[in-house]
Amino acid sequence: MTGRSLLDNRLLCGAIGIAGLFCVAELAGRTGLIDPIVFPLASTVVGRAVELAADGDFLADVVSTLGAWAAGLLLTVLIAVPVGFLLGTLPRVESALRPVLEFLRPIPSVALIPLALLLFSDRFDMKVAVIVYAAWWPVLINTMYGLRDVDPLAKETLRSFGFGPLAVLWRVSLPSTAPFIATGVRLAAAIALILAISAELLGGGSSGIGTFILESGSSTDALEYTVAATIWAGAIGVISNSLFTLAERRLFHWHLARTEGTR
Amino acid sequence: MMRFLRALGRLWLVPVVLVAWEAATRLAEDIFFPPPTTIAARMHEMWFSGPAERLWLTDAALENIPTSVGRLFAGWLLAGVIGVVLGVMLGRSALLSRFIDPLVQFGRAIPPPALLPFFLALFSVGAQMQIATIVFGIVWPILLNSSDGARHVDRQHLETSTVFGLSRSQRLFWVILPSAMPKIFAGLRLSLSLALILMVISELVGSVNGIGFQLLDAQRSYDLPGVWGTIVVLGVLGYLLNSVFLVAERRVLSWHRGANRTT
Amino acid sequence: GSDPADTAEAGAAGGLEKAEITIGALPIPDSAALYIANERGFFKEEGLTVKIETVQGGAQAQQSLIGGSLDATQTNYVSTFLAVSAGNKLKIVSDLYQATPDSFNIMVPKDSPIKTPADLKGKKIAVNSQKNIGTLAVTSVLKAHGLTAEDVTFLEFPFPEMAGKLEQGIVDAAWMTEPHLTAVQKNIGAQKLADTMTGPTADFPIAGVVVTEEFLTQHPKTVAAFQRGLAKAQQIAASDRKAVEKILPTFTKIDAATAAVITLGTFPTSLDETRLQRVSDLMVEQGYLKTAVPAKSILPGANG
Amino acid sequence: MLEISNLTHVYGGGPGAHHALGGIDLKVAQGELVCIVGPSGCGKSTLLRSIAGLLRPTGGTVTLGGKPVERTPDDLAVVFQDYSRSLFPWMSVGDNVALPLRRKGMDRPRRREAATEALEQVGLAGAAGKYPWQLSGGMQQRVSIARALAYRPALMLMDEPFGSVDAQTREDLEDLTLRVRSHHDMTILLITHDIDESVYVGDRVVVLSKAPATVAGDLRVDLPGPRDQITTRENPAFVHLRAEVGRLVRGMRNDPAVSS
Amino acid sequence: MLEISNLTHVYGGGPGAHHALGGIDLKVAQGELVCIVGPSGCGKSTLLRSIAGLLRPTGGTVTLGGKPVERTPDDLAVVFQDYSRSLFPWMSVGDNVALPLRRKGMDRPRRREAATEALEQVGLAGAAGKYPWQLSGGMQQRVSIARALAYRPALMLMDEPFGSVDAQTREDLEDLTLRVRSHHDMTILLITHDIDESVYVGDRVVVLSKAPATVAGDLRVDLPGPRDQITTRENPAFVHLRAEVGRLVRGMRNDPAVSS
Ligand SMILES: Nc1ncnc2c1ncn2[C@@H]1O[C@H](COP(=O)(O)OP(=O)(O)OP(=O)(O)O)[C@@H](O)[C@H]1O
Ligand SMILES: Nc1ncnc2c1ncn2[C@@H]1O[C@H](COP(=O)(O)OP(=O)(O)OP(=O)(O)O)[C@@H](O)[C@H]1O
Ligand SMILES: [Mg+2]
Ligand SMILES: [Mg+2]
Repeated sequence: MTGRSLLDNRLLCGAIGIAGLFCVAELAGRTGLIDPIVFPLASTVVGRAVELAADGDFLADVVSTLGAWAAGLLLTVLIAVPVGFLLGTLPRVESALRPVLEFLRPIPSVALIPLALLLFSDRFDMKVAVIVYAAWWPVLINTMYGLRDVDPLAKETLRSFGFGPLAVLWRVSLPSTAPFIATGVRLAAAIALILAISAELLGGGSSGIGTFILESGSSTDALEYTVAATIWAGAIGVISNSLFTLAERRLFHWHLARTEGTR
Repeated sequence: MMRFLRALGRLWLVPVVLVAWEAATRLAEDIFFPPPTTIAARMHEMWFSGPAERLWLTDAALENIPTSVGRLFAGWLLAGVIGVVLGVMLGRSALLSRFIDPLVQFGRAIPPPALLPFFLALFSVGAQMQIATIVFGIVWPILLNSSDGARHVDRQHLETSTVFGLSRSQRLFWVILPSAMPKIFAGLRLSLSLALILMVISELVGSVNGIGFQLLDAQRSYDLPGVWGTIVVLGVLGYLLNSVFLVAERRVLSWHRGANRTT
Repeated sequence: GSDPADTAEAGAAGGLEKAEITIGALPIPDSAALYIANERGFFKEEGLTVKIETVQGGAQAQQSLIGGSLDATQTNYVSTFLAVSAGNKLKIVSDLYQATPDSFNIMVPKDSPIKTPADLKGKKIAVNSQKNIGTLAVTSVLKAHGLTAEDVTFLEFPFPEMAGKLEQGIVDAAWMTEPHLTAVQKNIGAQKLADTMTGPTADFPIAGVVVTEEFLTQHPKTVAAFQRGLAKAQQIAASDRKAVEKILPTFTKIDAATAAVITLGTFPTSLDETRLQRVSDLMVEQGYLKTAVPAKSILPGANG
Repeated sequence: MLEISNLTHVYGGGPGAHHALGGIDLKVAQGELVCIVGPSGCGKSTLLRSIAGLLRPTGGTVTLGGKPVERTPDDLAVVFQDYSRSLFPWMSVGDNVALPLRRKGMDRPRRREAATEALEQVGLAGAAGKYPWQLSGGMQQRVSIARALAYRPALMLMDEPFGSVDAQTREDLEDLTLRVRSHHDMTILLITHDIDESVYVGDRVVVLSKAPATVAGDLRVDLPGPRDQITTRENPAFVHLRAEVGRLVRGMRNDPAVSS
Repeated sequence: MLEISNLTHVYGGGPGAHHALGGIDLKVAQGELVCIVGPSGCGKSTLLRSIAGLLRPTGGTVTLGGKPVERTPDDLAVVFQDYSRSLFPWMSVGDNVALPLRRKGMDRPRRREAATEALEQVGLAGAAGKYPWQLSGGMQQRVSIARALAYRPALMLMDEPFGSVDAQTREDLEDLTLRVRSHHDMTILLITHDIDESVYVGDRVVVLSKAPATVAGDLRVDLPGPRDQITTRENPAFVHLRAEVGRLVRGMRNDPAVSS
């Protein structure tokens, strides 16, 4: 392999990037920049994270969190995209709802989760509700902003052939907005994961990454466990994002071709 | 004057929602869901019962709200700069993105509260650590949307700038950034509300003032009207910030609205 | 959960209104008896299935009680009194944990200039939660040395991070409990400044099991069965330290070696009104409660 | 069939307002092919968009078959001047052509068949599976013509439809348009800058003045049909008309569009 | 000045690959104006994009002033076929024209002056403050011509630059191009579909065959200068050349682009 083709290898480059971060973190610990008592060494934490991979209970926690994550994300997309289209195409409705929406947007999870605990008797429902609440904003906003970017001539073309507003929405606005909505979904995916873990952390439960962190709270090594679990969250983020990117590349090849996508 | 009245007219939904909220909570008589009037009374007591020469703001209001909002702005601006710079770099450089992208995806999926100890270790308690937390939590929508915008610049626009020999910086400032601007603005708008949320989260540990501290304090004292009052303050702040943001956006993106208007 | 379906099941399960309950517990030594009872089948003997879920703290657990995702939960008494005074209708059905000397101490770094609690004036003290047992207990120590709560600043940090905060100098002292007390002495050589469970807080009640009043009135037999099962476990925990040491690593991340050396509180075998009243009185004295809440009102039997 | 009376349109408002149409009156009979010529920027596309109901004119009326045009009329097809932007990049060329046929209630195989046929007619037999951005400019323009032709509308509006193709293809497309028109009894409005073309394909040539546009001339083209690229263009009447239109167009521009 | 030898380009790969350029050889001397004509979709724009360094050809070489073109050469201006997408919608028309002049190290007032002058030359005196999307198609095309002219490049590539303007404006723009060329010693490659135009403005007319494109004819235009719209077009040599080019273009298309 030549140097050039090595640099073309995404997996290799990504691994080098991650390894670089690891080395920097380890060095910061070793040189005393960050006292290992205050924040554990990178190697310790990664060791713990690797140990966890063999821990059946923890893997069950991961699966449980992923379940709520997937359900929440799916529901998010199903709700946010249509609402985004509604608000994006009906400016009057949007400006009427705006004060309420903008009021709701900055409510933090620490305030939200206790309320959700009051309202839901089922933990899974509670998690999904909290995820949808927090994760739907990026999809909503990206949908609304994406709609503004639709080429008016493309819409007029379809209108001139006698298609109604719904058909224009479905056949022009949706496909041309889709790539930007997808970016919103990728944003939402990470937020959903964060909220799933936070809901388990604040709301308790019997399984989930957040519950795992809770349970380790009694340990004197709690910080190590927390950070190790966090690394797992990050890894899940990287993997899910790669899957999304892969799907986007297949679905939106036309978009890349037209816009000189740098790959 | 007319414009002011028209702007006021757009808020018609607010009283409707308030009345419905009041009615619902009065009927439910749940101590966890106090009626808005009770919340307002508590808010008045907490923040707005001060002397007239200080605009009726109490000590608590003057101590907590400006500090929090200050951190919020610092965090948001910093995140804006970092997000746009890094996002555009990742969007335009395939090589860089191959190395850095996994790190970004990794960081994105990490729950910001889990990193509080890390930032505490780096910056110790205080504004620095809180701003770091805010930046870390809200930079992702800006970063992702900027990189999406920078990556998908119309090919013909890039070719035009190549052909006329625009320098790298000219190309960046006159072609890539303006073209990505609508998407960047979507990210900035998302982050603004997220900044409020992260502001609260950053004030949860080791803090002695701020809106988040007050929220926590109210939660700990079972002061439910106080909890709701803080949520209302956050919501109102969110709405106000967003309104100002939209005014700025309308100026910067006026070309975009014009170019994509359909008749 | 108190819908008719639950009640219908009850007939089959030896007359209990609800044969399966979910209880929230914190992964700390306080709740050891719950796990002992489950492990040794004490609840099963009563015809009860108890599912234990981990919770983050008293406040959230109480919200889960009201929302219905939990039927009962472990909670500390300070939170309970605060909740009741705010209008929640809660009942304590079992006592779980009580302080012993040296179970909750104020710690200072190795070479700290702070030698007595009186030196804490103007200093920062880490507690795990604002307005809770920690601040209450520390304040009572401060009072004994002529200071008030206003003379210090309480900062909130999770127990596991306190060692780092002491080391970094972010706080000058930290109110800690086991197993962190043992660890902080070993890891950074921190020293005990004061035991906070002396004088007015000696043998202070820490944690118990709470249900909503509604749950209690609708499921009296279930609650009774639960109480009986737990009482047996409390008995064992109180008398057999080894049993506690053995159960700890199963529901916490405290390993066996640590479990063997840490200072444990005691596991009371009965609910005692006068002891609980001390919590309320101290809270009134320090302004946590505006009016006294009679302990009787949060015990079963009294309709408050 | 189409009646336009006193149509005016002003873009924007205030001091920067631009008066694009200054009162246009025009009648087009069923089955007629009317060519519209006029200086660049005079308002031809604006007029066309008003007829298509894509733009609400600030004054005057457009009626189609007796009914005022409020929204886009049924059975209409438009070939846009900016053809490349009016093709959907996420669809293959074949799908782009077939899409409007859904409105006609055709089933999938028939849509596909009609699209293939229309693409063949414009000389793009093999291109159905490609994407618009894989085609040259002239090919894209022909796709958008194929899309309009396949739709077989009652009224067809064409905005400089043959501007990007070579001379030979242009002639072929002109003949194709004439043929399709007579087969399917379409009414066609065709904007063009090529004066020869306007006379060759048009039943009438309408000349617009510079902005604000008004009708500066309306010439009936009385040439024997069927027209033929060689004989028609050699016809003295053709040569005369062409000069006439040319004179009118030039007359419109009393100030030079390009300074010398 | 410009030397192209055995240039080939294949789009894509595998069975769907499209051979656009099939070995093109061409030499253009300093100051020459070469017109390129050829059937639609033959590869003219592809050739132009290879010369501009926007596309890496799959074979052959392009050298400019002795140096092989690897990346976009300095001192180059292009008028794109898809002019509307090559204007920046976020800038006023004036700024669009002035932007490339930053490269020339002009200060702000001089840039503005040059832009205004170029816009005037193409007949858009008052349009500097408008945005591109407020202009008609032909006006947008003229803006992109003005941008290229104001830049005063050593090499100018124009891809159907006058396709969307009326006949009169077209003639004016042709003359403007000729004038600017002789004043500033530019080398110009101009793609056009108008055979008359190619003979009128060109020093040479290069005819490309259909895809894969090769040079099918290379005619020197020996007409007396300075050219004039009326006298030149009446010159028998002009009429002869025009017929010659027409014959060549038609000969390229042994299969019909448009079926009859
Ligand atoms: N969205 C708009 N806002 C403001 N002015 C506009 C807008 N669209 C068009 N105009 C103006 O209206 C006039 C007529 O435009 P139109 O597109 O109808 O011209 P046209 O006759 O089609 O010209 P061309 O032959 O160049 O395509 C132009 O001067 C143009 O500047
Ligand atoms: N990105 C691409 N992918 C695949 N094929 C392409 C691509 N771009 C162009 N082609 C093909 O290459 C051929 C030549 O295209 P080009 O744009 O050079 O033609 P042209 O001579 O400029 O035609 P026109 O006069 O219609 O503009 C066309 O057949 C086209 O389908
Ligand atoms: Mg037009
Ligand atoms: Mg071309």
